[in-house]
Amino acid sequence: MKNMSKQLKSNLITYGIVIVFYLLMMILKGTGNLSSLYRGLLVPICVYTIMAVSLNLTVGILGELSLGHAGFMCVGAFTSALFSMLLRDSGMNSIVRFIIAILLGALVAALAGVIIGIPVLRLKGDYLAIVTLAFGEIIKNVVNVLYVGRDSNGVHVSFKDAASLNLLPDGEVIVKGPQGITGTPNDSTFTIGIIMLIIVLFVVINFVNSRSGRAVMAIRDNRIAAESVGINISKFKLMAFAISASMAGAAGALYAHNLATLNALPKNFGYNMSIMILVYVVLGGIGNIRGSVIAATILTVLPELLRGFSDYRMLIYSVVLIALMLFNWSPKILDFRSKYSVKNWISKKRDNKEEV
Amino acid sequence: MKKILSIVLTVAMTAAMLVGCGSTEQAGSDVFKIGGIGPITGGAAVYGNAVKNGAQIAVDEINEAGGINGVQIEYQFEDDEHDAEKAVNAYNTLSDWGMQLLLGTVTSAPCVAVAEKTYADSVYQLTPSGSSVDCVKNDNAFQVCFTDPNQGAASADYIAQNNVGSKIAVIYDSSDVYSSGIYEKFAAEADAVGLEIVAAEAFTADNKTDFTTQLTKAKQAEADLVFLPIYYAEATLILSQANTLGYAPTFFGCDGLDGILAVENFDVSLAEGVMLLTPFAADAKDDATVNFVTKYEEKFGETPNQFAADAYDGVYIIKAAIEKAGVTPDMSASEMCDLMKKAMTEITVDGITGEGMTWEATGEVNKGPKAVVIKNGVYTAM
Amino acid sequence: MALLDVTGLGISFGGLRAVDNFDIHIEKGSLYGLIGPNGAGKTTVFNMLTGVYKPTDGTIVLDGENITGKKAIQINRDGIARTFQNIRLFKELSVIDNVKVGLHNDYAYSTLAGIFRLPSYYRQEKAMNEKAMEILKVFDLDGEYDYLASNLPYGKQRKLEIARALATDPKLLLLDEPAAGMNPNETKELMETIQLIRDKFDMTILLIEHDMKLVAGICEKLTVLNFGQVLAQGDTSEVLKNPEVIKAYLGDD
Amino acid sequence: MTRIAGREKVMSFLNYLISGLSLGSVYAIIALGYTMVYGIAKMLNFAHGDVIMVGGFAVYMSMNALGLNPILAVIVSIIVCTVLGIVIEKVAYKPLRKATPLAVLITAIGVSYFLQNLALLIFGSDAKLFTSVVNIKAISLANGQITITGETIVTIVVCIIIMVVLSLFIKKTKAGQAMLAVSEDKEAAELMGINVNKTISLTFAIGSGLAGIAGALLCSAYPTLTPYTGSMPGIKAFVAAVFGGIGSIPGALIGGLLLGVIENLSKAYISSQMADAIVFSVLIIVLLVKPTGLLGKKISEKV
Repeated sequence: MKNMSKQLKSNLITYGIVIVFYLLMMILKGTGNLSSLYRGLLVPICVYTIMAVSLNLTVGILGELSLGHAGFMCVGAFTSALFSMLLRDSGMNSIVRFIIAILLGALVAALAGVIIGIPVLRLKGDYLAIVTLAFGEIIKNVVNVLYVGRDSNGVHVSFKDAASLNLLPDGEVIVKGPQGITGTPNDSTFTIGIIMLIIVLFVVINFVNSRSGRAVMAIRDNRIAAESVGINISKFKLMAFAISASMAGAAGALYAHNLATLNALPKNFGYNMSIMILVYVVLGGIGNIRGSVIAATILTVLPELLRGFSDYRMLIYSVVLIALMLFNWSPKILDFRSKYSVKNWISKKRDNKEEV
Repeated sequence: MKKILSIVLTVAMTAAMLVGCGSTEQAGSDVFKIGGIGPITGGAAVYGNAVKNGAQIAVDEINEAGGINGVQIEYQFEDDEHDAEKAVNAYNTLSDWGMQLLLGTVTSAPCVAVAEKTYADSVYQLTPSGSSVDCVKNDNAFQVCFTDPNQGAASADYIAQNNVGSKIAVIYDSSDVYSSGIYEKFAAEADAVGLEIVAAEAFTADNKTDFTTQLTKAKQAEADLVFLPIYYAEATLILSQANTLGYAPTFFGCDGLDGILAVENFDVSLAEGVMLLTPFAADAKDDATVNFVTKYEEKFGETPNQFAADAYDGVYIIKAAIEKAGVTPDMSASEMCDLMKKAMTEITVDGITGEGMTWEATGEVNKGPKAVVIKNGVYTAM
Repeated sequence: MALLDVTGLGISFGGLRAVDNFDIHIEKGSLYGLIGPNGAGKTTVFNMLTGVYKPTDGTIVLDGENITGKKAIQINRDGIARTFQNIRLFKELSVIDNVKVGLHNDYAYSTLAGIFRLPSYYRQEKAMNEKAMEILKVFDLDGEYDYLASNLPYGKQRKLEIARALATDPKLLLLDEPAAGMNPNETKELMETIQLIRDKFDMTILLIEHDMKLVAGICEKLTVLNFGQVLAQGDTSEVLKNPEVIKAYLGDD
Repeated sequence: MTRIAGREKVMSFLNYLISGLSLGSVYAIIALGYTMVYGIAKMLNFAHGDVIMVGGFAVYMSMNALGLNPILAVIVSIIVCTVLGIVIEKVAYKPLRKATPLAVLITAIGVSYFLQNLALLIFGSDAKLFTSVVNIKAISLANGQITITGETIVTIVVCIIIMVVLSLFIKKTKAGQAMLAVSEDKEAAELMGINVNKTISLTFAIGSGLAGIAGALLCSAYPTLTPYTGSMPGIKAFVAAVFGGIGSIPGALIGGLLLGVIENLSKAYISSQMADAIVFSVLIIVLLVKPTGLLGKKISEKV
């Protein structure tokens, strides 16, 4: 059918963009034409595009505003990093270990998504948003008082301080409360990141174009009507929420294995980060998966490009943000754009010709 | 929108490539390129700015005096927003610029992330204020400040030896690496030297305006000394809230408290009797400190704190190590690193944050903390 | 036995008795009308029948099974589908997808099969598409299958809603004011479609309607509701002659 | 012995309670502004906390640079914040009136970053110590075992005054009635001849003026001032507003006070490290039991 092929084409373009981007970067890297800054940004780009795509599942497809997405990233990051630290000296192949770590991070984040989703998804609109924000902050707070250590007797956990782990002298504290985890193996690579991004895109795009995805979008568009045609609201809401959380968890694993330190700070796992991801989603277009990928990439790179402005950097960034929103949504500017856009101009010419 | 985004993206990528092309050649420089990293925006901006400015003064002084072995210093500072990922980005930006030596990073968590990179690239790193032990885990990294455990232990020892207090309460920032790091070591050492901790109360970065509850608990526990391993901004609130509560124990702090007297409008009488272990005192009357403080105030309009002083010393430490190692600017960063590593353990530097500073191969500094007490609104040595 | 047996149905909101002692018996295959002035409680009856509201009293028996107080999803699975007075389409979905959501429970494959595109996905999606197009054809919507639902003209949106309800393969179809907002031509066309559905799918239909021409034209039986209570019940022609019904309608206007 | 210990426990409990109330009163006064803007414009104004920070700096500058007395300084702060609010609304929010609420949310975040970074450039990052605008002495009770600061008293009194005035304003004046109508149903209000745009702008002006007062009182109670001073109290106050039922003016007061008390009591009796987690958990539990907050209106969807 026609709409199928149109959809297929659009999806292929999305995958194509990612693959071309990957090849381009690999060629530039291979020929030594990519600066250290951009080499360093490759993995973060993967992290934030995955975050944006996964949040788009909640915000765009499920239609619920979540301000706690970074919380799931935090869960995934700490779970996977803890796993890698525990098995660091086990002699396991590092790629195998990393894959298991990612899966584990995704799984635990999905569990967190289910636990949080069951109560939260009963609420609506802004109330749901504030509760997800609250959950994100709770996760961050709890991680900040979490101490995990290991000695010959096994693994010890405490929510007070390192001393109450009662480790034997041979023990080692792995998660040190606010000091977090240091020395996580640096397993994240651009290739793994891109593979993860493609898998995430594959899962989201296929989910959306399947029976379950339709059910989720039906709930978004009209809950009561969806119920009236026999769709289990809570089941599908929870499913979308958990899938979204699990992908954030996987992104968290990628994040954690890219840096030697992992701390739960307001900057990286607080509501600020959740909102930042939301900015990617809104700028890329709510429900538009490809848009999320592009917007996340640009907005990850943009603050670095602005480094030349030194002290004015973040000020300019905020102005750009406001300007982009106005550019996209203000009726006056939309008017102006439609009047003077190139596309319009061309089509007008064509129209004129047809008239003749 | 998508179109516009794509265009922006293309432009960005082109810019990336251009940047890439320009930066591949590193060797053959005729100046020493020193990079700095720290937060100059965001909640921790005060520390990053202090380091940025403090180092700038030292760089200007050295350049005016003819440079190091006749070679000028070029100094560039990048923002990390107190975030590990941004710090790595900042480091990479500096690498592209051709940085040979790194003075940074300012805060501990980002410092550990960057230390991993400098180790991999074999770049010499001196952190002015990253005080966690993990910052100097690798052999290419050194510290100007004390490590956290060092401060915690020194504080407990000092309190026990001088009988400053017996029943001790601690108020610390459990969401901060520096603060919780000192607290943990302090608690362990206090146990060893027979001090009794009657209350250990935490606060977090999200929750640092109201301390009356923590103070009331300390008061209830009849603590006669409150240990504050925190920064001065929160300490001013604690002191004034304690005053309102009518609670007057001895307050004892670490280098983070330094700067408290410089806070505009602060009623310094509240800080009367506060003791702190700090290697730097802005009111010290020795020539070096007076010179530094005057220049800093002239140039930036505020009194320098501990961080600025550490950074100032940091530049001179780098200078001393360069001179000792015989490093020349045409070397590559990793050649410099090897020579600097060796030189660091051999030099002795007199700075404004300590006299006769020497370094272990582990990267930790040896210098004696000075205990000072605030009397009549000024630091007085004890 | 009738397909739908409702006895003594009632509901209160706070102190207000919205519907009281409502009885209705609908034979299989019939076209039944529920009429009454505004605010008489017609939509409330629909909401109780479809599980949106839980009735305070009475029983609802569908095809011999007691469905009183069940949840909306369950009632739909048991065989009642409906449309809404204020159209409730899945606006951001295409026309065909709206119908396919209606087919959700009859053409099941797992979420994993959908994500990993297992053979069951292709098999079921193909069958779903065929079935959906078949239904759309009945409503003459097959030409617009890939339009966004919100881009359809008003009359077609109403039809699509019926198509979606029909897709759940119900035993009983409830239509809430299907002709509201339609012009006489559209209404006439709609009447034909409703009759066609009844005949083609052997469907039992209960509809709420204000348009008396439509009601008189296609309904075999009527129940008139006034102030939450049954005013009259029986064959259409007789009920419409009932003086009390006429009075209630005139009084309302 | 036990009686003395018991009395001490009561005293310390009272002290915790009072410090909770004083913290809560600050949350309440910020929450009033939040709830007002949300209730009428239906918009989460994430920049509200930063307008409060600007208010703080306005007071600080008027008192220290211009040497104004505290009352005048507060008036300056109200004026500065009101003007700022109007400008922000006109430039950043008004063009987006018809856009998706998410677009406005993101713009508000942009404005928040903008104000923070602008303040950072102007005032620098070091903490300024704020001179209190309150000159009332602390009250001490029970032989000095309990103290209530002047700031607490003033903040609570100001809160109540604002609450009463706002309620009267909405009930009694034409503009207030228009606000009410807009909050119920924008389209219907428009049909009734109410200028919705103007009403929303007025709401912003009033909300921002309140932020000016809140800034002065926040910084008097907790006297450090940085470009980031407003953001966390802003979020907490937002939580307080939701807690009390967002859109409800008395709800903001109750929500704020309760939030402060819960925060301090959990610091005192459960864990000072986990206080935030506990506060947020209580919020979640309240919302699960009463999905629109303590005093929020029940919304039901018509089928």
